[in-house]
Amino acid sequence: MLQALFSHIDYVAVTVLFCAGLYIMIARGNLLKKVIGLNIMETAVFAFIVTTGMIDGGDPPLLEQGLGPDFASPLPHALVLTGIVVAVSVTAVALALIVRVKREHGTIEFDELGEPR
Amino acid sequence: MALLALAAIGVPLAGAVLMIGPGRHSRRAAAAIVVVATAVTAGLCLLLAAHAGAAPPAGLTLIQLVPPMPIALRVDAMGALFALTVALLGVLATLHALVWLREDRRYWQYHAVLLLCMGLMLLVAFAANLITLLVGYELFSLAAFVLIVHQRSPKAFAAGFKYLAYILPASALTLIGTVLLVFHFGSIEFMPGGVLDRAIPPAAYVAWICLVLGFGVKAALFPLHGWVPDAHPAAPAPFSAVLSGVMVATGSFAMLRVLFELFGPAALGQMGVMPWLGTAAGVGVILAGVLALGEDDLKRRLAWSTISQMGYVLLAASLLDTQALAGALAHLANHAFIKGGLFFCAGAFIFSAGVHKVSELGGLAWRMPLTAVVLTVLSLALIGVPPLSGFVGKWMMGGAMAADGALLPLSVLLLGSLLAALYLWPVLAAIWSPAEDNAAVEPPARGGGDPPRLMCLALAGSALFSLLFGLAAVVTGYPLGLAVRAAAVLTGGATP
Amino acid sequence: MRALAAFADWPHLLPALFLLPLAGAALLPALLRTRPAVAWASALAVALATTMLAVLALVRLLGDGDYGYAMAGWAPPLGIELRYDRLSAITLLTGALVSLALLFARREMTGAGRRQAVLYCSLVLILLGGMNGFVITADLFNLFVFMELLSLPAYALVAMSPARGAALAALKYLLPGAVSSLLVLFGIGVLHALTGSLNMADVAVRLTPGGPSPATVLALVLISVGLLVKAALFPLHFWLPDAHSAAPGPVSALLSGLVVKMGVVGVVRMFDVFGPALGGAMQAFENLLLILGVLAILTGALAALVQHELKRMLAWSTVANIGYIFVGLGLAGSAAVSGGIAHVFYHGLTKAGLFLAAAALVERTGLHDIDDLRGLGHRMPLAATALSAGLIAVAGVPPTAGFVGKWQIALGALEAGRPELLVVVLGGALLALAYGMRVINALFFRAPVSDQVVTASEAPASMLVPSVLLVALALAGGLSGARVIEFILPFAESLGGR
Amino acid sequence: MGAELLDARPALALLVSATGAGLIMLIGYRARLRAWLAVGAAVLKFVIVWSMLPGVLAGQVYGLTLFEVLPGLALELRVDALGLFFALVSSTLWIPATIYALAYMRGRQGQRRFFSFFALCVATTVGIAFAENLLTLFVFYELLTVCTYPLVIHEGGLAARRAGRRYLIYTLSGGALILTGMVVVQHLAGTLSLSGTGILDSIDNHAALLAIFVLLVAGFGVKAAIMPLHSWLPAAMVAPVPVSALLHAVAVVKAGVFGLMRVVYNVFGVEHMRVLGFAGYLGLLAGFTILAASVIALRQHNLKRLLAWSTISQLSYIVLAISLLTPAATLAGIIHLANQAFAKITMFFAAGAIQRATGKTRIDELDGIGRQLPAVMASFTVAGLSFIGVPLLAGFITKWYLSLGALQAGSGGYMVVLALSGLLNAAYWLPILYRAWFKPPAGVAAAGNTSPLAGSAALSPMMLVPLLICAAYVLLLGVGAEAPAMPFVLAEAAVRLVFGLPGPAP
Repeated sequence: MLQALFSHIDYVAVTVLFCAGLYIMIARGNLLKKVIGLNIMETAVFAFIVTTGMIDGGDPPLLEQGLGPDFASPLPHALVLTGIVVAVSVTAVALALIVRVKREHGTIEFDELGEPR
Repeated sequence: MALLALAAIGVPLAGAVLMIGPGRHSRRAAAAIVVVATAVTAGLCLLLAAHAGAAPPAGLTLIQLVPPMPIALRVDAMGALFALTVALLGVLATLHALVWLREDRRYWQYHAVLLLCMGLMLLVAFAANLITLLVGYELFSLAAFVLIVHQRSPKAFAAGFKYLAYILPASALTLIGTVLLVFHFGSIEFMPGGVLDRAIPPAAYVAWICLVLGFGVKAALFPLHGWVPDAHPAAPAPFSAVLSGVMVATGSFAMLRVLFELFGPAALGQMGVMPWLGTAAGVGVILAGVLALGEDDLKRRLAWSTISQMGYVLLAASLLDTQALAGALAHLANHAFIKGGLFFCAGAFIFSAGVHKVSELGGLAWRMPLTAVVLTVLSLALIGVPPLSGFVGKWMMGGAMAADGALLPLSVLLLGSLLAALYLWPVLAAIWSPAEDNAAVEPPARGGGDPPRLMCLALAGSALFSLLFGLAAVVTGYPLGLAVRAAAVLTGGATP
Repeated sequence: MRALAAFADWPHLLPALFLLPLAGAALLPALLRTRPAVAWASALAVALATTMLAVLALVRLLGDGDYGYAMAGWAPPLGIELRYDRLSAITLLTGALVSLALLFARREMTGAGRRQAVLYCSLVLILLGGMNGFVITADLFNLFVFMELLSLPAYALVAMSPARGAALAALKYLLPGAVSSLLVLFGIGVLHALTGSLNMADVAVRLTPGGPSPATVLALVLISVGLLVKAALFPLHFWLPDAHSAAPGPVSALLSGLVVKMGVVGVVRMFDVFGPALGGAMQAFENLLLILGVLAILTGALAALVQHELKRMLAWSTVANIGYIFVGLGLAGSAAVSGGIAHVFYHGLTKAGLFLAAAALVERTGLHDIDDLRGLGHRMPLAATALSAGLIAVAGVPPTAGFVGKWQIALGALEAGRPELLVVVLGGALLALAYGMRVINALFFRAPVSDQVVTASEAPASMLVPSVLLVALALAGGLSGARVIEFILPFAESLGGR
Repeated sequence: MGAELLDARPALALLVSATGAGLIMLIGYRARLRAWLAVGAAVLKFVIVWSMLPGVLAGQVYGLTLFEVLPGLALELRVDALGLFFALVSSTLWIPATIYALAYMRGRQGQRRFFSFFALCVATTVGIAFAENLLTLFVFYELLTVCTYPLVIHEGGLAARRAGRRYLIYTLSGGALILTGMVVVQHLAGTLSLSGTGILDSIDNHAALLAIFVLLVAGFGVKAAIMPLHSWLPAAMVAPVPVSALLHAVAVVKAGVFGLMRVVYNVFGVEHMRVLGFAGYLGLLAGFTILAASVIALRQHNLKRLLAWSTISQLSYIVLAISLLTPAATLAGIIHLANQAFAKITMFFAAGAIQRATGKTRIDELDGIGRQLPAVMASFTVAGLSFIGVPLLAGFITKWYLSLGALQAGSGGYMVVLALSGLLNAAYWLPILYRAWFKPPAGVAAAGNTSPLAGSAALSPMMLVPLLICAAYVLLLGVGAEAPAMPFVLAEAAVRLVFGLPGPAP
């Protein structure tokens, strides 16, 4: 059991990180903390995607150094870059909304906000 | 021939319509219309009666109610006989009514409905198939209700509702019977010898029962006669004469028509149902006779007597013997005039002497001689004293029963006549009793003399007819001759 | 037609479908920030052009069947491939029509700021571009990008209304939306790890030898949960009522009409990707969708029956209708699937028209509660009639739009040998008619109680024209149901009968 | 059977009153214009429908496809004998109903809306009559509910709303049942067409057939007011008289019964129905309804509620006729559509006239009304006697053929039910006639003045004329059934159609 655990350490780490982020989002009432939790989950997913591109003993996918027979696949990295852009824009919008909520409701504690009329 | 029949029906209906129009305004115009209408109808019926035997019955289809159900007319001996009775009694009743309704404001309504009834009865008489008969019969029943309740008194309404309670189920039964016949035998045209040729399905028994019960109510057959004793006293006198004379006869006429011209004597014999009808009629004769004895109100007594006399007709018919049937038909006609006359006398007593009860009749003869004489003649006729018309029918029926060796019906017939004598004798004894015995009775309301001329005419007419039909029977005799010819047609199927 | 066909052969038709609106959206605020009228006109022009392109694509599809396009010349397995098929045709048309209606309704939306008018137009264009891209992409990651491109303007549009609770509602919409996108990305990552490729068809081919391995099932679960949150299917629908009732009229029309449908399109795409690989397990997934759909119909209809607020009631009705679509998809018979997809089209139009009409009534009188809106039918006859017609159409009374989808789904239920579903499908329709009748009864046959109703005047043309048009289109669509169903059947057969 | 002739007249008949309704709603502000529009639409429709009579009698069938709603399923119109009969009855009745409504509603509020929905209802009724398949029938069936709803609650007020709600609940749930049944039929038979005699012949899956039968009969039974599903009818008496006349005599209830006819004759087919044997239960239910409704009618005090209960009983005559599955019974059922329509509409007009002239609605207030309103009560009497089944009136013919049909079906027991029902009818109609004619008006001296004109003067001729026309028609239906223009000949053609008999039906 332990041996399997260590061989997939990266997957385990990603799952733990993802669950932590999810827990923060659900448990914490403060809107800001929810957004933070969201970001943690996003980093977890990106980490996972990047690690899937790894090939044991593969060279980095750089053309100048001349490529060996097997090299790490560059695709996940490209995906993650776009993912990060998306994640940042979502967070920006969320924060802008939180500012407005604070201005309108005076608080950003979710349970104090009550039913928005 | 059939056109004459159509005219005979049309004239009273036209009279009824006219009555609603001009008749409503002046009493004189109303009187004229009704007299003319009845007279013309009587004339037409006389003509029809004369020709009835000669030409073969010609059919005339008026309208096609629904494909298989034409409203058609046909003149035959039996129809002509019944129509003649209706018409002549109608004339007499109208004469009587003109006097009776002198103060009544709704005279036009009475005359209109009476004419309507006459027209419908003639339709029943000349019906060529069961549907036309049914149409005439049911509309006539409803119209009769209006006349029964003419006086608008609570008692009249009670009698009227009881009458309705009897005839509505009856009409339902007749409808069921008719539909059963149509479904099982296809055609409901009246044909001498009947329609029922092939094997008799069980439904025929059900149809027979439905039709007998249906028509039995109107024919005052024993178990269904409940409404008769109540209806007569409630109805105005002239109408109760028509009621017992002809209306009850319509019931018997319709039953005879259906039994002999749809089922046919052969099938009836085969089905073996006629004894049941005979026993019911016989019990009716005896029971009605006994109850009439105890009845104090004159009109109720006469009503019971009607039930008893009608019992004779059905008793004789149930023997399926030509001569008995002829006797029955003749009695049907004669009885109409006798009982009509008796009711006219009762009406006269009420009209001029205000007397209802038999017990109050003491010594009336001396104040109302003509009415008393007519009453005596008619009573004797009813009992069946030889020279008068009552005797003719009974003699024919009695002879047939003796010939067939049917002793039980014969004994019932004789017992019936005896009972008739028993319940009529007290009436005669009362009116002829010497003056001093009933001095205690205070002078009657209105004058107390004989009724006005018109009413006397009606009385005299009915006495004359019963006398004429009695004597004429021996000579050529309308009613008897027609009856014999009709009976021959019905039973033997041999056209005269 | 031949002239059209000539244009239809233009090779770069597909990318233009989403590039044009996006370009328009970008240029609009830059150039015309100060002149909203011109901005609105140009946005309208761009939307019209996109609709024309969609029609051209349809013509080409009718001409020679489904066709693809390799972005930037890269061959499919490597490059991003666009694939245009009947499902994308249907959803594209719906999207184009509804967004046209949205643009019409601009005045009501941004009564306040001039700048906001321009922003509103560009956001709508971005959303339109995102939708067009989402429907025609054949590449998994591209699907994710377009989904985000679709969701962000939606969050912004919800937040745009001056109403007090708008920002909070937007946030309530954003958080679950973001999490669902993440889940989809996670699933795509797993798929990429398994197959090394991103092109849907290619992934499907590479997955099949592996069979229903746990990793494939994990990928399916992740992606489908993500998409189902977007599609607001029963357990994951909690965000929809709040978001819709708080959002301004036209925006909630957009959300209910389109954004929710994108989730459906995503799930349908997943059928193709995971179908061959999972085989038996796919049957279980379809049954799950079926059960969730049934629950969605019941909760949606019952909740709508008890709602007091008009827009919240319509939101719950959307939940119910989404349930119908997934019941159609879950039954997997060609009739049921075609019914489901037809319902996407019809419900999109009808619900958009309904929300616009409802918005007209609510904004004009400022009253949200149905009982307060009593007697409004006489003061605002056109808007009220459009609302009533829309309600009857959603309920699925025969000649109208809702009937076509429900009839096919009901037939599919019988074909799949599950008569008990018939009760649910038609029971749902009856409940829909019940809450529809409740509103119609209140509008037309009850005496007005609140004074705003008495003083109300007819809705502005900008709100009326789109809603009346959309509802009329829905009724007409209902009458020509046979055409639509015949158009969808080939796709349904290929999807259902794999 | 002539070839299917493509003809615009069915759609035209539909469009005429639909556009009439539209025009009234849009420009019907002045009473005179509204009157002309309403009557014009009714007369035009009457002419169009009657113009198709000779063709259909000659076996011609007119068809027209409107919209292709679903693959293989379209909104399609088709005029066959049965359909034309129903359309004939409703369009003929529509003219007196409109004239009467114009007079009755004068001075009342909301007339524009009232008359536009009033005209719309006849359009949907004709739509039902000409439906070629179950879908078109269902479409117009639901439309009929939608456009009669505002009429039922026209008076406003709590009672009207509650009655309206109950009406909606019953009819809409009925509609849902029909829809479910339709789906199963489409699934099994592959088509919903009503042109053949039985599209479910080849199906032998007993359970499914039973389900279809129960669903469709219950669905249409709601509007045909069969006993367990009837309680909306008396409650709907809240509506103004022309509407209840429309509801009970012409449109709504007849649509329900007509739907039943289509289901039994065209969807299942007579032979298949006999084999399956479901019709027996329907017959028992109808028999029970006839008697129970009549018994309840005995205890009613309000005149209109009595009419409602009498309608429930009379409708079950037709349902019984359908369930007997014999030519004579079918003829009785079809003919009773007309007989009951004319007799019942006469009674409703009379009830309305009495209410309008003297403000009386309860039966025990009707003493001596015969003298005050002789014409009104005369026609009421004709209609009453027709229901009792007196010969020479329309009711007698129905009773005659229904008894014949019962015998043909071998279940003579129903003849007893009919007889009993006739007696019950007498038990609740005769007291009214007795009160009207024989009792002196309350408060007036017994021998008081018979001023017949005092009452009826208050009634405008526009109310009296339709009343008399319908009463005369009841008499005409009873006597002159054979006359060429009479619906009877068409009913026979319909029976030949249903049973596929070449020669004239018995």
